[in-house]
Amino acid sequence: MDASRFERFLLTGARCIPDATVVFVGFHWPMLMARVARRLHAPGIIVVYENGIVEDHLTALLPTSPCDLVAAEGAPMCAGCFESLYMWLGAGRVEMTVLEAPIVDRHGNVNTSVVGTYHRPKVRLPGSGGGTELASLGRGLLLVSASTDRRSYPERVDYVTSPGYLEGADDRERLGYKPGSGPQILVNPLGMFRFDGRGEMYTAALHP
Amino acid sequence: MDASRFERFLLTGARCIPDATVVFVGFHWPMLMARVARRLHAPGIIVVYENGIVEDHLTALLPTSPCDLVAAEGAPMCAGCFESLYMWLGAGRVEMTVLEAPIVDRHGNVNTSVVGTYHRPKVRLPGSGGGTELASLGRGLLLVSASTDRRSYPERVDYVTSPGYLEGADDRERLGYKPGSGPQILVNPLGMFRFDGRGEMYTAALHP
Amino acid sequence: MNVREKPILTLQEAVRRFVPDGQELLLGGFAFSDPTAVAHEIIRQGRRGLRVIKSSGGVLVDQLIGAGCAAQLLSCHIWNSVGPVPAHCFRRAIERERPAPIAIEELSYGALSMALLAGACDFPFMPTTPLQGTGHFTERTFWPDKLGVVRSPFGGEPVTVVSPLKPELGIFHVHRVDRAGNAQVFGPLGETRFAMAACRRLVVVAEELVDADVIRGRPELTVAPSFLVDAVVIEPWAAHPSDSYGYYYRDLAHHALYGEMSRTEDGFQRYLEEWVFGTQTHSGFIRTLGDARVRELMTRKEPWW
Amino acid sequence: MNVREKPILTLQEAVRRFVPDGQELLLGGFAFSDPTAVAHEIIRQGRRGLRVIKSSGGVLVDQLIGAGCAAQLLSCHIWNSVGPVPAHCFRRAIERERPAPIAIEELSYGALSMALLAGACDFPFMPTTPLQGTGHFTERTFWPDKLGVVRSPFGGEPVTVVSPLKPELGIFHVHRVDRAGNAQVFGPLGETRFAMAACRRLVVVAEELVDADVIRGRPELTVAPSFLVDAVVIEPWAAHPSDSYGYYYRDLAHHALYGEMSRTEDGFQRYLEEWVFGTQTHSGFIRTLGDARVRELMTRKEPWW
Repeated sequence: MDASRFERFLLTGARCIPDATVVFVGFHWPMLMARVARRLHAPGIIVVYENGIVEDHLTALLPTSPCDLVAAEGAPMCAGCFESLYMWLGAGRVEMTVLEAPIVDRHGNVNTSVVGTYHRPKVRLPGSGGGTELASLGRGLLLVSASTDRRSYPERVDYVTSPGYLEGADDRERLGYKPGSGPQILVNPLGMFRFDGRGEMYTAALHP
Repeated sequence: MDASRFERFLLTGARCIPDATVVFVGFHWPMLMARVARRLHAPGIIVVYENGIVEDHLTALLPTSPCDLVAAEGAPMCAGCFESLYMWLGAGRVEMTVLEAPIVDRHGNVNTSVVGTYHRPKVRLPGSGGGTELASLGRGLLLVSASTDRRSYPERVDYVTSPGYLEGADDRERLGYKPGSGPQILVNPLGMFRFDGRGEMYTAALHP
Repeated sequence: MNVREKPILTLQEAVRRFVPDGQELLLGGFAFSDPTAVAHEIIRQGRRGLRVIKSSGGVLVDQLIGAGCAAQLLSCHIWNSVGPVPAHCFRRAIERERPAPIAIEELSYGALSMALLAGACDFPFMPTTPLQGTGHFTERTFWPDKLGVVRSPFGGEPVTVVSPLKPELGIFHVHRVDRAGNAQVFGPLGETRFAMAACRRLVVVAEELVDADVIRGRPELTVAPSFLVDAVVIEPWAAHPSDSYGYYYRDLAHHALYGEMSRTEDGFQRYLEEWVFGTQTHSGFIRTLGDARVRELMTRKEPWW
Repeated sequence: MNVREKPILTLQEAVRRFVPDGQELLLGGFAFSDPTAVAHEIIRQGRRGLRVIKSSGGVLVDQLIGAGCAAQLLSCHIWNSVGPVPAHCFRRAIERERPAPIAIEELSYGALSMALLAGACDFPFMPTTPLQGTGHFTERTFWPDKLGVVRSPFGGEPVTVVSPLKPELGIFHVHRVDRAGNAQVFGPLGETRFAMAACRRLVVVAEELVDADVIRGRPELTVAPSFLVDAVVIEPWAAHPSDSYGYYYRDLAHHALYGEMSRTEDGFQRYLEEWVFGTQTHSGFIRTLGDARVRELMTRKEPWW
């Protein structure tokens, strides 16, 4: 991928984060996007991480992951995952959620667990972490993928790690997922995608 | 009541607390008994209170209640009620529990709520606080009452605030109370009482 | 630093804006950090019909009831915190409907805490103490669905669960706060952390306003992050006569004084005249208490953090 | 002070006494405060058949798997913490059963945390993330009862609940501890508080042993009271290469080095020879790391609390 396309991807994701919102960001590109957003147009965002860190300012160093505790330096609050995942994310105190979706299907289901069969996969990936919670509970969910590889966008993921609309939009409510949760937008290096009433992804805008 | 009888009551209660145990004590006489025990024969007890205080030494002042925070001075831990009531008391980390029982029936049910009918009682009392949890979840439960008044020992309490064996020993297990919970001993100024297999109180020893 | 600052209100403004007649209101504290100054201001402003939630009622709830401000009470314990002295106004209201009847709903402390935890997390329920066979399980006044029983899918005995409780408004005493609303508490917490998170709107009444850097120096003490807090009041000694860990001791003499005066309706009115209406503001209350007494009650003679 | 002192063991003794072959073992930390030194000692002592529980597996679990110590793993995430580098040993074990097959059971981080909370409280279950429709709900290896669904007695949609998890043994990295075993942690906690309380036996591995008065000065930081702790190990830098808040930073270079060496089975063996067997003890490991690197990684050049 050429640098400018990647930069456009990062910037588009960052621009989806309005100033002064409470944002829950996952591992990898979401963290970087929140940092870019804070430096550009959204200095007042409050970023929360699954380990309980509340980050309300630009930290001196870029953390390599939410658990790289340079993210906690100067934090106004260090709590735990019960607060972050359930009291803040689950209870709707978080206004926006950003999750990486390296493999994602047309219903917005994200796979970060296995390619192939579960017990003897072709490729084993890291698993859920808090990603399942971000996708299950988070309001204003933005998915981001740096990939333009066709294999990153299968018709149906081999393993649902972080649920999108499962097999269709009705599934979430029926199974106890809350209204307002579920993916709203996917940003990748090609453009921006949204979800229709059946929970299926469509192209909303292509980068020029 | 004459002073020596009251002193005997306090001392008998205190002597029920072995050294080096973790003890959950409620409001009023139980706090005083734990303090007496610590000064006499049990300097190594660890006392926990419902608000999350862990007290492992003789505090400079006698606290007037568990929430009189002179109880917290020099505490090795200040946590919250989720820890104290459920992680320590409910999970059986507490070895002994001491609760005042100003009105108690033959099955060890304690009333600290109302005398008479609930909505228009003759006497309104403070209610449960954490007493219900001490009686419901606590292991090695010691009830203490400073009263020798017949009205303090009705056949059946008007309101079960802190459950003993309810209407008989089987009730507790059937309703989800854990094995090892339920009153073991009642101490009052007259003597010491235990509970038989049907959950009924009997006289185990009278003070001389 | 780019953080959103919160309105810093006087106690009068906070009560005027956030506590209209009929408001559902959880008052924080658990026989320590009881925001008594808030109750006094509610009484001064003559609020009626409040639906009060308070884990441990104490003197604060007794006064709201005696002054006729509360129509409804959800609690687990109402008593003068100091020893065997009853909460006289509470007793009069329940036993004799004086000055007015009050609807009461009760839970054990564990169950009330788990209801708040369920509310904080938006869980449909929380497991709690078994409670079947107790009066709190049977008696239901204005919250018929407070408790239920489910079978565990994993087997075993029946499981008592409590409904989520999400109070419309919470007002909590805290020790210190910054301009963004990050609020910190020292010492034991009772149910404070999740009770704050359960409230739909949240006002904190702090002993002191501190720089953000002071908060950042001890981030483990933050009990409510700025984004849960709607408004801030700075009101030293707001928890008197209950204790404020590391700031001041419980005022035993004042508890005894109040217990004695509130023994009769007339005596209670005299208490209100002298200590609530007559003092006009909480700083007036503290002036009436007197410098000598204030110095005696201070845990430390100067701030140490 | 009359408190019961806890045995203070060397890391070798602790592993010898508490971790026999086949032990069920929760290792604390969540990609920070990972007690990597414990994993190294387990590898040195050649343990087999361990049933490992770890919220975020990282380098620590990868090494236990690569060295053939673990037969079974319950986790929610296994990866080299630094960016896109995989946990190579974990992948080889799952994809190609090299060096040996391993049984894996997964939950989301929220569900694993709620399982530990249920275990800590002896609740029969905890509500959790809905999870139906996800692979963790469907795939069940050695914990068939990990998740279930109940109807709420208060109505609404089905509620997913998770079983209680009560690990037979927990070993946690903490920052400081006194002789009684009161253990304190600074900074974010993840699931630490209730994971410690869930374990039937608990060993804490602390950066430093401090006087009881130091603990008493900051009682809010205590994550496990003495009565939950069975033994204490004092082992500075026990969490390297993960970070230890306020003590040292994450060692990114070592993560990268390990990621590179563990790419092949031979490379992983060389890593073990050089960094685990060759160093003999954790202080040997730290000597191999070198003073210059240690000084770079220290958050502050001298203790500040």
